[in-house]
Amino acid sequence: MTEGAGLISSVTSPPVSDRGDGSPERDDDLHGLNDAQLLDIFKTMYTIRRFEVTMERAHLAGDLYGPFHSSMGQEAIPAGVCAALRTDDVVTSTHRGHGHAIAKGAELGPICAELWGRATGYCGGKGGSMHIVSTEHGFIGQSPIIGGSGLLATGAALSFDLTGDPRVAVAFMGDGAVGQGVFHETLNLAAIWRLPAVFVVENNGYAHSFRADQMQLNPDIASRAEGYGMPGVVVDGIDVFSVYAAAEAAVARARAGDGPTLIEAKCYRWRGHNLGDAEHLYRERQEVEEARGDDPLQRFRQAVSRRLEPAALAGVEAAVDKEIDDAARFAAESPSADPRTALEGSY
Amino acid sequence: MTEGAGLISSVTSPPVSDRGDGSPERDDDLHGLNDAQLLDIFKTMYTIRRFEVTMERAHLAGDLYGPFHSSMGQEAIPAGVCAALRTDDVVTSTHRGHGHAIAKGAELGPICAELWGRATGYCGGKGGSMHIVSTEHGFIGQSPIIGGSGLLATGAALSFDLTGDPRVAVAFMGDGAVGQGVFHETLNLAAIWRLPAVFVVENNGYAHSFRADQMQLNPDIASRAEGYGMPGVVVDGIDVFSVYAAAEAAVARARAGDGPTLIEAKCYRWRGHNLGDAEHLYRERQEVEEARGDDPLQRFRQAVSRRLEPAALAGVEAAVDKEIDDAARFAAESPSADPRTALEGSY
Amino acid sequence: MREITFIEAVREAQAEALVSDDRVFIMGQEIGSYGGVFRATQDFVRRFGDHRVRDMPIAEQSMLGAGVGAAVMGMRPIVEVMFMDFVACGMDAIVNHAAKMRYMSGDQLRAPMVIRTQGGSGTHHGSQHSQTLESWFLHVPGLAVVVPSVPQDVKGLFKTSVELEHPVLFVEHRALYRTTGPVTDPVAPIPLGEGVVRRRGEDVTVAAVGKSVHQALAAALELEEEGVSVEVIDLRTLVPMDVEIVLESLSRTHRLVVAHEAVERGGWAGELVARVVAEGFDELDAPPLRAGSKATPIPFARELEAAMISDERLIARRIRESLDLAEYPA
Amino acid sequence: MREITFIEAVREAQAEALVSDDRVFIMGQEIGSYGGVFRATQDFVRRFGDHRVRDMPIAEQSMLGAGVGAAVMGMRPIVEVMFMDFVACGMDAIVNHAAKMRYMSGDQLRAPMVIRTQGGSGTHHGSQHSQTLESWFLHVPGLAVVVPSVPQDVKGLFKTSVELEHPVLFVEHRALYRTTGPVTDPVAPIPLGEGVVRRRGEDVTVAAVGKSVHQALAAALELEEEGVSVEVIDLRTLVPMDVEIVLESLSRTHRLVVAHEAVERGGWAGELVARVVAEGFDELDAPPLRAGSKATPIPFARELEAAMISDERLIARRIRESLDLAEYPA
Ligand SMILES: Cc1ncc(C[n+]2csc(CCOP(=O)(O)OP(=O)(O)O)c2C)c(N)n1
Ligand SMILES: Cc1ncc(C[n+]2csc(CCOP(=O)(O)OP(=O)(O)O)c2C)c(N)n1
Ligand SMILES: [Mg+2]
Ligand SMILES: [Mg+2]
Repeated sequence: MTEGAGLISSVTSPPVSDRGDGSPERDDDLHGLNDAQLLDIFKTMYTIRRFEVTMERAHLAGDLYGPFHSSMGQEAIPAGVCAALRTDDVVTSTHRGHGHAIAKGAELGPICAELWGRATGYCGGKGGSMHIVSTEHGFIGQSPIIGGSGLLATGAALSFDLTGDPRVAVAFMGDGAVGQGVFHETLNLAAIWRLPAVFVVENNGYAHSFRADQMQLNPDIASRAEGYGMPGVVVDGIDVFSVYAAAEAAVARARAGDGPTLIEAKCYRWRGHNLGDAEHLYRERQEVEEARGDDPLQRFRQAVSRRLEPAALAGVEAAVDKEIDDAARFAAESPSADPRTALEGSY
Repeated sequence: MTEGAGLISSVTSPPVSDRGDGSPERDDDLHGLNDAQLLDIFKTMYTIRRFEVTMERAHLAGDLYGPFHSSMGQEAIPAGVCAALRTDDVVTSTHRGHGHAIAKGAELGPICAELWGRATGYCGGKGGSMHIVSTEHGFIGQSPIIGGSGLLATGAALSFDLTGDPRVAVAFMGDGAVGQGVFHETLNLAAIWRLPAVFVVENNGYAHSFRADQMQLNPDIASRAEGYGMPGVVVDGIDVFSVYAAAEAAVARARAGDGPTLIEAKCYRWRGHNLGDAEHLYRERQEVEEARGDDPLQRFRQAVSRRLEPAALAGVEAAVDKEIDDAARFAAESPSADPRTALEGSY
Repeated sequence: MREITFIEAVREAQAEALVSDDRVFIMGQEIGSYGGVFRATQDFVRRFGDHRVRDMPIAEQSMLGAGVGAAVMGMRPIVEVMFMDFVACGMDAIVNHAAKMRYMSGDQLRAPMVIRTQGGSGTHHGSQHSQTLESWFLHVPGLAVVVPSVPQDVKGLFKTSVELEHPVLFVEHRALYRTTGPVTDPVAPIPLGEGVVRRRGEDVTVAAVGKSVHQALAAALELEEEGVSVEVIDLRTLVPMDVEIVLESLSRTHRLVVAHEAVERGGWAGELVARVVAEGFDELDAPPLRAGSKATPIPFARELEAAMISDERLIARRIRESLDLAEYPA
Repeated sequence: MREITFIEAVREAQAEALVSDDRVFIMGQEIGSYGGVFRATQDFVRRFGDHRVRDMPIAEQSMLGAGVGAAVMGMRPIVEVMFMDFVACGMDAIVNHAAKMRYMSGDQLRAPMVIRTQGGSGTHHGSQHSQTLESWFLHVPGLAVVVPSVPQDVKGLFKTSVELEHPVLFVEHRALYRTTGPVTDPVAPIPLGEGVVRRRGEDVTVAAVGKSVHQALAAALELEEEGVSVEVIDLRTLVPMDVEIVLESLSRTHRLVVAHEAVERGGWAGELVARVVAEGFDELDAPPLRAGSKATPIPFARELEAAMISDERLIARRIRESLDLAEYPA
């Protein structure tokens, strides 16, 4: 926890690459997480991974349609952040939101069914992959309009502030959001109103083909925080424990009424921007291979190797594999979206 | 010049209030300006002051209509900045733009006539007080949409960059603009593209009734610059020499291809937000009186007292008085806007 | 009955909402100590606290977007966009977020919020501060559009708006702020989508909202002297739009003029005409005509504005054209 | 003649503008090394350099606003808004700045720029990535609105657009990108405001733009088998709008259907209907009807989209209604 707090309080936390061989090794108590919690985190990360792999295949097989944005390689961020949240805290997300929905606890069946455009999907097929919502789990909306997730989370945080509700709102955003004016407006508003919000920028190095380092002159997005008068922190987004620690401190700060935090989680987008992306136009295969060498799931395994039996993890994997197969089957076997609902819910 | 450069290169230049009794006293060579230049600067400041006073009276007398935003008390900023510009450099402005138009060299007659809504006005009466344009003088537009002036100047700077034209674009903005998302977008774009732009925020303490210190947690707007990777500087906006020095350095930097600068000029809005503003609702008379004790014109007089004869200044005053009377008469005697033009120029 | 000004009605409507519903709060610029640039929130900070009456930086997109976020969590935000022209600065929050939330979430999220704004010509604020833009929002499914013309309706429509389970764009014309009208105490909620006949007439029907209703009434008076009897319908809301009341009127007058200050090209009058023609073609003895502003930005100078803006003279002219007393177009 | 795809036409049009006019440059997201998400700028960085083909951060308002600023200084920006839905993020720059510059400056400033964007349904991008929003811009004086339907027109209209002394909104439907059509070499500029008859017919006129033109042609084929002869007019531009060509056609067919994928409520079909009715009332044997989409956001699932979107089935249905072969509304 102390390390987390340390990270949070400083914008100038050392860049990921300078930190030697990762924080977990330096933190034998694994941030105070007990075995059940560790398994939960692993389950989340593994579920996201399997989900993306499975849906991608389904898409390639023609079972799914519409755009598809995989969050493979970024699993540690939603897993770490959401481990620091309560069910009634809320999360908003982007076009790349499957991982966030899963980490916040949304159920796989209705998520899958939504991707499949089925009546049993969370939104009855009206939303699709980029608009999953599960209010029940505090997953209150994706906005594929870049910058939109910050708007929604700021508003949710405002509602908590107005009602004195000790809940926290987290916005997941991509590095691309930092170019948008609303990013600035939103962070500034949250800062001056001391809203219980946490802004998590998943800096995966690219906004589609646009490199994060082309977008601004500063190397760290978290450095923006200072301008708004809020703490900004850079974390290694491959390391779920660093993410968790930073999130825990930020969430505690928000819940205590001390205002928002900007967390920049450095990571890498393993897949193309979307399925079918012509990646070769802007990055080398080599670069992707190298980045994939640093796998958040592997890092986790290493970190917990002295605490958890391989069998425990294998048990989680087997359970998740089945859950995802079930969910995909549920979706595939569900009735199509009902055309009679098409004209309902508007005005 | 050294002081100017010093200011420019540091975001952490001391706040105005810590600077003792003003920089001019510390700078006997008056920033290298010769007598003719000093008189020019004085003329600009005095013209703006007289213009605002005269128009305000005309408005109260019912000769003018529409909203009216006086820049009284802020004269040193346009005067200092524009003294550092060439005629073919360009300036964009806000709702509070008379001073900027005058400082950039636009002629008083057509400015007045535009305020009067006459056919002889710069825009033939289509623009009014908030939309004066004189392309001939590089005064390329006011935008009373807060944040708009930054957009236009950034675009103008982009055009210089594209054509390799060694000109500079300056955006005057109010402190209120800093809340807007476009402020952020604009500065970031200008920074990453190293555009020849200078952003001058006149921090007059208020966005209408909203105090500048409510708008953000940081005391200095210039501190935002660091986030964009450009120099930011705070200057005493009452002191035309500090403004000039900062502007000169920023303009030189821009012209040399080294990119934009953010200048925050601290000042005070002497008048209500607009004519008829219910100022008492948000500020004490006392506060205004105190601020008015620190008059940019008086400061100038003091600073030049060892260099210029009072008679020289009086001569400028007399000439300006006449010019403004002439301009007002020109406006009043000009034909009304021509209704036949009302449907021209759109699409 | 009590006579109050239009702006007093706006103020009372908002205050009553704040009093009766904890979920209601307000965001906007100058709404705090200043009480609103048009006095719509005068004294509100003292009465309701700066927590619920939130003065804020100039940042329309996030103001409206935060409204959406708060609304989906159960609040009832009132967001004041100071001039209607500035909705352009917050269009994404309104169109892509507020209006679509309920539908695209399969009704899991709702964004009930009132976006109050004012616009219109006549005060010489120039091209960027005088527009009448409500027509855009007919084309944005998911949003109600309300344009009251009298104090009683301000209060009655606001009550309904603040309780609607959808976002509402509530549009005021600033030239009406000082006009007065009688109000009942209390004012009953007025359902959205119910127009009202403001004046009975036999020869021509004029349909309008907001300030144009008053201009239509003035034109009707003028034409009365020429022996023409004009029926004036105040639609009151544009979404939903009470086409039935217009069709009913046409079954008696058989002639229609639709009046709005908004630019005629692409304005909502086209929608009404298209619906009336589709649903009541056989009732029409003459082509329905529109009295909207010419397709230019709003100029500053009086003489120029008069040459392009829709006003009672233009409405009167269109009425005459509709009766073949003058030649269209002009 | 050469056959090329629609997207090739867009690419050639832009490349030719870059070649022939130094003032032209392009801004947008993914337009650089990626060559545009729909390949509209493929290979452009190599050919024209990243100075003139400027990939940029996601920041629509400042992208469009910087376009305005550059245009007033004499450049000819082409700004690509990746999805039409995102114009909502840059509305202020378009509406309050680009469109008004020339007028409100008394013609001292001009903002000639082409704002290219694409939209429409059919790819299941969901509510925030599928809208058809050109209708808003009819209501924005100062702006031309161009919606081509075939490669030849893309090139001819683009040429005129890039030289117009006003800003132009150039709208593409992404479902057309892979369609092909013949092009002349070179393509002559096509004046804005000139529609074209795509198919001669005697019984009903259908007016449309963009993808809906193709759907109208498909509907016409279907109805031909039922013995109905449909004339199809491609307006090509919405501002200016060629009402004359429609009136001329009506003088022969006396029946009109206006088709667009945009939501019917508040869409541009209302404008055309209102003008046709005002100017050609006596020609009409039946009420002009509109075939636009239902007033909902665009849902993700195929079955839902099919239930609300305007398509050739709806157009065919409206044609039948217009001929009294079916009952309106449905
Ligand atoms: C306002 C807006 N502009 C442009 C786009 C197109 N777009 C979709 S995703 C994307 C890149 C986003 O990058 P980032 O925010 O880093 O998220 P990532 O895809 O890397 O998760 C862009 C430009 C959009 N969705 N919204
Ligand atoms: C986008 C937008 N929102 C709100 C307004 C209303 N408004 C006009 S001036 C003003 C205050 C501007 O303050 P500042 O930028 O500090 O300039 P100053 O008036 O102090 O010169 C406001 C809120 C506006 N013109 N534009
Ligand atoms: Mg990214
Ligand atoms: Mg100010």
